[in-house]
Amino acid sequence: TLIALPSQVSETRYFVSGEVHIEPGAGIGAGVLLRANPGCRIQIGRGVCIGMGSILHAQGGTLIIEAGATLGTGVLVIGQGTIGSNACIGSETTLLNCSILKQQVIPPGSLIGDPTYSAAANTSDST
Amino acid sequence: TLIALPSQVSETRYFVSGEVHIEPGAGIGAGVLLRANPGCRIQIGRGVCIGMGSILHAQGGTLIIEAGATLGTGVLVIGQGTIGSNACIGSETTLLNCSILKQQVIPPGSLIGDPTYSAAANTSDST
Amino acid sequence: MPVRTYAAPPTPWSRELAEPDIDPSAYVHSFSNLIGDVRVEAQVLIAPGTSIRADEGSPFHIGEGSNVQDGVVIHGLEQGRVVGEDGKPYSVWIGKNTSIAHMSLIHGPAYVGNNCFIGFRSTVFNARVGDGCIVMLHCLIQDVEIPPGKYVPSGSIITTQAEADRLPNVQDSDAKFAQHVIGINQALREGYQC
Repeated sequence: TLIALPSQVSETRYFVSGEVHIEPGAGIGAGVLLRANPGCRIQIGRGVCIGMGSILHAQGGTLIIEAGATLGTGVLVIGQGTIGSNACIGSETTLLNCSILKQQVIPPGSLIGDPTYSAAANTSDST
Repeated sequence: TLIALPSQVSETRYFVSGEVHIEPGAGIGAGVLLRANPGCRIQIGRGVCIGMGSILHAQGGTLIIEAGATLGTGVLVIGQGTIGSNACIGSETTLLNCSILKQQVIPPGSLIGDPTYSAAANTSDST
Repeated sequence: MPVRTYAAPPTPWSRELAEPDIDPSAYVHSFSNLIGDVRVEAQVLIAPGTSIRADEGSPFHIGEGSNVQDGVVIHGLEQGRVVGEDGKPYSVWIGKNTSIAHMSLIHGPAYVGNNCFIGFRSTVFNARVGDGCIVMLHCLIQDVEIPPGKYVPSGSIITTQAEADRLPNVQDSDAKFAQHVIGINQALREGYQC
């Protein structure tokens, strides 16, 4: 027998602050924080999946997460930029004011978009 | 002001059949099907996030999704195996009787665990 | 008895749809969506999470002993028909003892013969797959006719007849994998019915 359950496990909560648009069918993990500064915006597309404990903080513009993108656990996205459709961002990654191409895969623990951080250390294993 | 929302937006439901254990804080997307054959089991860990339309079908053993793993939209996991904690599985990927390491990132649209499938075509971009 | 839902939104072409015609020995899971003129023969298994909608192209035929697994979508264009084994036009014809595996898409006009295996997440659209073919995983079969007994490796994109004609024949070892999946599902059907 098959049981239908509401897709709202009661303990699973995330938090939203400011102008945040979430399209239907997005899956937002427990403890996720979506925060848009005044005048900024966060746009979460269809079928996006955001792992638990991730933080998206729009600063200085719009953060767009396109349809089907998957963000692992504990991802930090700060500033403005676009994560392309079906991209896959490994857990514990930090994205700072940057964009990620469609279908792109970012290894776990990456630091991307920090101008002070060595690109060599970062991109060597980033696809 | 911060608003707390239950994970997984709107009208959504997912479906469970057979022996399926889901730990608190997991977010299961709309239309997800979690199905364990008789004698098999599915174990979903804490804070796991599973994108909409994904299908997990345990056959011949146990499927374990460890804590914090994130599965994108439309992922198919079939057979037995373990998806390690904080792994990130890109959308529309198929995993067949295989295990995924902790923290590992699998590109969207991958096919993994098919013994007849060319490893070269597959793994070149799968780490 | 399984419950069938008719959840498609009313559209100009769906108001007077025929009811599915399901053999009493077939097993149609309650969490599947069958609408329109779908003919389901004896001993067929329709798994949960399937969507079989004969609301544009129709009719569909699913032959004796075949199974349609979780998350499969069967649909058809309004235009275009294939000729079934009975000589009549169909939007989608699926023969006997054929297995349509998880998440595949059979989009009419489409013909899939007897004793075929269509692997996980593969697509058959505007095509004809002959008897005894094995289409592995993540394939696209479009605008071609695949002769009987051919093997389509995982990840293949077969969209020209020249490619279809070059396909190898099914070997015993190829059949093993497909058999394994089919075997599982026969056990499953027994599970469902208890």
